Amino acid sequence: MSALSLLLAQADPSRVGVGHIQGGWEFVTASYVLTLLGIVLYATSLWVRRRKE
Amino acid sequence: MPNWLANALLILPAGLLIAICFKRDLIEIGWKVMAVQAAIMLPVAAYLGLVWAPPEREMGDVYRIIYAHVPQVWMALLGVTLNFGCSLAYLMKKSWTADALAEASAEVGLYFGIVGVTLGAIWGKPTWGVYWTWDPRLTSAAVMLIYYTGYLAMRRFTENPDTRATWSAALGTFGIVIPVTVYFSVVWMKSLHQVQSTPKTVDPQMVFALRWAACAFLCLLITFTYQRYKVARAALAREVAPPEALSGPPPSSNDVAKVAV
Amino acid sequence: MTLLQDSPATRKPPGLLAATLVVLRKDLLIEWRTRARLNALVFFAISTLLLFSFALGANTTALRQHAAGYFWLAIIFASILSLSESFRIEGENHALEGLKLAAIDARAVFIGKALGNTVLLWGLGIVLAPLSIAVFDLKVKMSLWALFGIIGIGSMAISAAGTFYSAIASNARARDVLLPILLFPVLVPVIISSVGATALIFEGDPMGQMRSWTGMLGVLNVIYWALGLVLFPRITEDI
Amino acid sequence: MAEAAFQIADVSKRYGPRWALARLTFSLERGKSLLLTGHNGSGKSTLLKLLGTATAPTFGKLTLFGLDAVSDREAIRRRVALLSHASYLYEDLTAEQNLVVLGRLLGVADPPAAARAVIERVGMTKRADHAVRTFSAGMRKRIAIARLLLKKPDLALLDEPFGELDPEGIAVMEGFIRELRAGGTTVVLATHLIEQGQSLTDTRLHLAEGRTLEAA
Repeated sequence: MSALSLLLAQADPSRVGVGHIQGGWEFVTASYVLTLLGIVLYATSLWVRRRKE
Repeated sequence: MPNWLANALLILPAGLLIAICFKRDLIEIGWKVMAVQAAIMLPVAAYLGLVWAPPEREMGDVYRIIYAHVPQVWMALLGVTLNFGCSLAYLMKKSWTADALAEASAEVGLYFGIVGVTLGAIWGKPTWGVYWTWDPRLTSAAVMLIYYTGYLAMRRFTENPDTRATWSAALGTFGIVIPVTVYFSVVWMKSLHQVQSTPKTVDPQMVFALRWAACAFLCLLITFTYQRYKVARAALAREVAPPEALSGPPPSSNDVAKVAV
Repeated sequence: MTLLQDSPATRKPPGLLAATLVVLRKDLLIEWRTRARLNALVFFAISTLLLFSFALGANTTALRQHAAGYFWLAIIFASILSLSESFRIEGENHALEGLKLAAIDARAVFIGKALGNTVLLWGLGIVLAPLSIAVFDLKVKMSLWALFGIIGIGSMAISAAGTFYSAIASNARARDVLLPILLFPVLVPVIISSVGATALIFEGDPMGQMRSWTGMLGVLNVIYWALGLVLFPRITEDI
Repeated sequence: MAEAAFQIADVSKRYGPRWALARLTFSLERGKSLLLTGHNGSGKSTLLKLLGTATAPTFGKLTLFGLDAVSDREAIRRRVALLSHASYLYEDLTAEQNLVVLGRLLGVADPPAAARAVIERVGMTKRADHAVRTFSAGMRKRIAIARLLLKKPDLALLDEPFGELDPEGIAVMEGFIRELRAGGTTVVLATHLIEQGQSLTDTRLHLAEGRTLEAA
């Protein structure tokens, strides 16, 4: 199954043919926030461990 | 935006790495330079990815996840490859530097891998309708995380530093099978994961934003790995006191720990 | 009393191959003397195989379709038991150190033990194969010998990697969790290719894909045996 | 000067963060025998394991019969036998099978015959065909001695050989040690039974906290 046919199956019926996924900003936001959170948390954990040594 | 600019961004980290090979002392300044470069480049990378790059034809704005997802997965693979290199180096010549760097690169690689795989799952929801598509690349990347969790667990569970170093070097060397599996899993199992597109077929703005993000995360990887290396090194220094510390006047009960054999 | 005309000076220590055979023979002898354990292993694999039907519901079509996968999963789960057992006996009374001090080549220990595990898994597969064919209602489109061959080379790959990881895991704390966590990830390509090849045996091979799966298994065997051979002496140095 | 059976030059051994042996220097002539004394954890067993090449020194140089303990390990292992706390026996094999495996690895001419001969020497013929799992601690010790006899080493390292033995067993063990010595084997004996040990050896090395306190 190709990626395209799956995409079409998932898309809103009225948009079939346009092939666009509209919106989805919440997923983008979630990704970037998660990345930021990861960096902050990991940096903090490294800083704490460096302090302990 | 010309691509030479994106390539030029790599000159600083690459140059620093080469310089450090010749002059070890540079590393203390070097990591700070990397930290600053990461701190400057990451917000810009977010701007480039979220605003500056145009929406994609098929996936609209959702595709912007790749500017966070792809570079972090690359960094995970880079960390694991670095771990392989250090493991091999340790097997050739016993060195605590190689051992500590192997530990650091495994953990940092694991960190980027966890974030990268999670973002991959988030990416799956709007594009394929489910978080987990059982896409071979996603799944094999997740399996890779399990392996390196096991690697770090083994290190935690082994008290003797010499044994721990040898075993983890062996695990790290054998572990090269796994990133190779991640890479080829798509070929072995017909998959819906995007086959890597070459820069030529994609909008140059997208290529530039991705390269910028990759460079930013590379600087972050170097910073994190070096800091983690310092932690590992300090722990080793505590465990592996040189025998000179034992020389001198008659033994007292606290200068040599009692040993059960 | 003197021991024949034997003295250390006149002894001829065995070469790599002979030493390998000593280890293999010893391992098989131990397996034979503890047949009860061996039986338990077979029944463990059989029960794994049967439990898939409960996990999936009694859906005959689905079970038949994925039979090759269930078959290999049963073997791989059982391999965890046999592999950790294989180094548990070496850990008792530090027997592995005893072998080492008898001036054995560590590579002989690796090849011997990995071959011993291969024989065990292969035997298990051969017992399990007809059973799977019966309970999953499979048709063997290609020959049964081809199936046994695939089980053989699949077992070799599992045993090579497994012997290496078991040597480490059995000497670390938390050994029972460590072995599967480390071993399963490297076995992913073995699972893909063995299941691929086995499925072709059951469903026929109109596209001629068999060669690529067996080729992949062959390459994996070369990689795992080579890595094990090089790394095993290092990891057993300090046990 | 007679050839040295072993030379320990500034050897330290670390187990994890603990130093089991710290900067030890000592050597022993061939044919002599050494009594190793010290409290539990003083490094006796570690020293014996190092001499037996069961483990390698962390720092320092160790030579046995003029061979380096790290690079010439294989050659040394053929000439040295270690009677350790661990019996090195496979629990699921019989006493005879255990010895046959060892005999094959050593390249003994007729492994089964040699195995039976040494089993007879240690008085275990009746139990030769029983699995080691069924043996008592004293019987395991006897089979462990049989392993040592089968090897016929130039250097015998005995770690607490009298432990787990009844008075009769101790007397038998003493006999074996005297016999080994008479046959020209260098013996290193670590034991808590100092008087017994002294009657069997020429020199004494007392270890405390991984260091020499006195060598007499």
